[in-house]
Amino acid sequence: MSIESPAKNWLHAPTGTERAWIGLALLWCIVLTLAMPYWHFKGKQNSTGEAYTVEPTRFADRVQQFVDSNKVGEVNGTPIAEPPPGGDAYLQAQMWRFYPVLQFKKGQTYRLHISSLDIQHGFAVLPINMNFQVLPGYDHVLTITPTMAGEFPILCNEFCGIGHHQMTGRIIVTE
Amino acid sequence: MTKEEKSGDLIEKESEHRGDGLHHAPGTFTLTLILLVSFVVYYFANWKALADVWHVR
Amino acid sequence: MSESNDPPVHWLERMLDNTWLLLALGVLIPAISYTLWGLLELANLKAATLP
Amino acid sequence: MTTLDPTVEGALPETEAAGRGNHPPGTFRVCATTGLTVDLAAEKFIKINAVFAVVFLLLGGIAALLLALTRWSAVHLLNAEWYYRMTTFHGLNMLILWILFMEIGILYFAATALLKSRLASVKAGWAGFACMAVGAIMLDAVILAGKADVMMTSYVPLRAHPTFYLAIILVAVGTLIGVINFLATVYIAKRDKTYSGSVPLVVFGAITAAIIAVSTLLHGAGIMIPTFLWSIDVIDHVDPAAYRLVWWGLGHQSQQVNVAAMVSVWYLLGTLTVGAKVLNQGVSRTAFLLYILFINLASAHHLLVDPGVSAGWKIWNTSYAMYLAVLASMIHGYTVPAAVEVALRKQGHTKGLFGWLGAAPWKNPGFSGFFLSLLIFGFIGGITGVTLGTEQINIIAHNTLRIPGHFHATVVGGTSLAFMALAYYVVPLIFRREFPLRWMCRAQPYVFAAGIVLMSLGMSFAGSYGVSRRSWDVEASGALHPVSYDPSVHVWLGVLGIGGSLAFVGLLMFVVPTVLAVFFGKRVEAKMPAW
Repeated sequence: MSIESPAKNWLHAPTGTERAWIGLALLWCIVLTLAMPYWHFKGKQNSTGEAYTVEPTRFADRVQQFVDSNKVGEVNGTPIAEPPPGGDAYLQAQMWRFYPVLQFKKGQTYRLHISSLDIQHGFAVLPINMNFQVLPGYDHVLTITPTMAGEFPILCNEFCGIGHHQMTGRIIVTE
Repeated sequence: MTKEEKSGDLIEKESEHRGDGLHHAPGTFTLTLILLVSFVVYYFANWKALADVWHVR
Repeated sequence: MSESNDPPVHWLERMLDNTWLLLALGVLIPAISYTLWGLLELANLKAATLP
Repeated sequence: MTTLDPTVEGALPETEAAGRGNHPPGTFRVCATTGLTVDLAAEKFIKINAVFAVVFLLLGGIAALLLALTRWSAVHLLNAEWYYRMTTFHGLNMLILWILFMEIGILYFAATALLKSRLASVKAGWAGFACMAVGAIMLDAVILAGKADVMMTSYVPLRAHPTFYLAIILVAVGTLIGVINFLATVYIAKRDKTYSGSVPLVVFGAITAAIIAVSTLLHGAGIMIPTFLWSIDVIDHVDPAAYRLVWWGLGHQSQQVNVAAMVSVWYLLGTLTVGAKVLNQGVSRTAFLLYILFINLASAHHLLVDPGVSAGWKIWNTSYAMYLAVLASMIHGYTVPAAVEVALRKQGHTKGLFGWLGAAPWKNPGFSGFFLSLLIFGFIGGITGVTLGTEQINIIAHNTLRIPGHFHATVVGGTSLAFMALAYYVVPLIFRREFPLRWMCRAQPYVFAAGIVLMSLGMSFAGSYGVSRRSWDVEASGALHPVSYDPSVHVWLGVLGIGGSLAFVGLLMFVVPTVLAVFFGKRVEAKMPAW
């Protein structure tokens, strides 16, 4: 009974199907345990959390400098900035927009810096569905390689006030 | 550990002998195997989906 | 607890019966592995150079 | 289908009449059905905690219906302001208030009735309850007043009215007092030798929940106190990354309290409904030990795509130090149904692999609720949880609807349903009132489970297209840069809405008979009527 005290010396090794199940479950847990380090070294998608502390105002200045020197166009009133392949890109999140629109080349790797000027935000790339957290005071660096061309909406996926669902942006990936 | 069981089947006898442990639950074992298979399928399907997105570090 | 003529109780069983030891472990392990380690990493972040 | 008459008589052994524990005369009664000694003070606390729990369940449930009808894009009921307000309200009422009040009741029951002990301190019981109740009422009031639209997580520097943080601190302190009162009762029971040998397994599970709760509440104090001070401008900065780290020590660890409490309730209901025995005490307890040692590391699941914490920290903690807590759940997932199977086979239901399952007392809501909870928790909640909580896979899941799709299967389909199933025994045994509308009670677990499963699937599939959780308008209409999804997203959001509405019907089918039973039910004079 689960509601009565067992007498002393109740510890016994499992037997029968119970033993078999625990063995199988343990085996599966070992597979699970090995999967993450395996992907860390061999996989292409990892969240290593590379980050630096940063003053929001300094970050905003850097974003503006990035936009000024890399602007290639404008969409819906937002500048489009294209960093050189292998270079640094800056994206600023704030209530309730992403700034600027980024333009990448397919297959090139960029160091994408994301931070927030006010409160916490999310960074979701649609429709491929990649998601990261954006915090004020932290420069979150994603070393990212777009593998397909097209226009990708970005969306805030962390609640950030009444206009949260309208906080969108865009990444353009050219061939 | 004293137990008096109405049913005198062999497994129960043997389990008394060994203290705890030996029991006969093939239905549950089958259920848990189904769980494990679903788990494996779902887990690897997600790795597959992950492998399709942009590269990131 | 157990009388002298009882068979010795397995260490794991004694551990499972020791609520206070379990309480200490249950609080310490996550405090060290999750909380302290995590906070240390956050505290040691470098300032951004913003190249 | 043969219905096993789950009269508790026969399913339970005659408890020795001698053991009266350490109760002073006149402070206890002997339960006519189970033979357990019920401490009258503890009984009072179990009752008021259960009543408060059900009130918050109903409030959270009403919010749930409004939310489901808003996410269902064809209906889109609430405006944005009230949608976000209700999300905050729903999360806190369900995840914190309904569950914590229930859990304190369960802890008091386990320590007193199952250990034949008096409650360590009646004063502490009142103090804890008062803190919790006052905190809970303040919390709901400040949210409904529109002063705390910050979600349950209240991530800084998003700011709520100071009352919000103070209310959470009060609830946490009250709960901590309750947990300490429980541990003190376990202590005096051992000191007074009210039981011999080890504590019963259900009590061990309750101890597990209590230990996890201590860790949870310490993290809660560690973050909510500075945040409260920040909200009244005593300190000027709370670091957002550190807040997330420590807050999830409260937010996720509290869900591990639920897991431990739910598994204990499974064991308890296995015994109460079909007379299941623990097959191997060592196995079941070692599994609980793995929870105590490792399950709390899982809070790292929330920080997998965060800046700041390293891959090493993420991988180690995400794996709960090696998936040992997952192993524990997989063990319970076997031992609980296996105990039911062995008990039913012994009662003569030996046909084939699943003859026992067909012969189980499916008309007893205590059984059907418990078994459905087990299935939903394992097959949907567990599998999705471990997968989404994998460091890299989290990239395609973080903050999408897949996350609530997962935790509604664990916390609602699992924990809440198990607690509802438990209520079908608590009301006749502790309140000593008969349930009216018994047909409704019998159907309730099925309706509720079906609703939750549908809703959870709807959320999971919509989320896999990238639909964000906590977003009022999936189409982001009026946004500067338009967003569009695969059109099937709206089908899945419809499934979410229908499932959520069905689950709400299931919730009412629980609340209405329970309230009628508690306040107007026929008195149970001797034994509890069989389900």
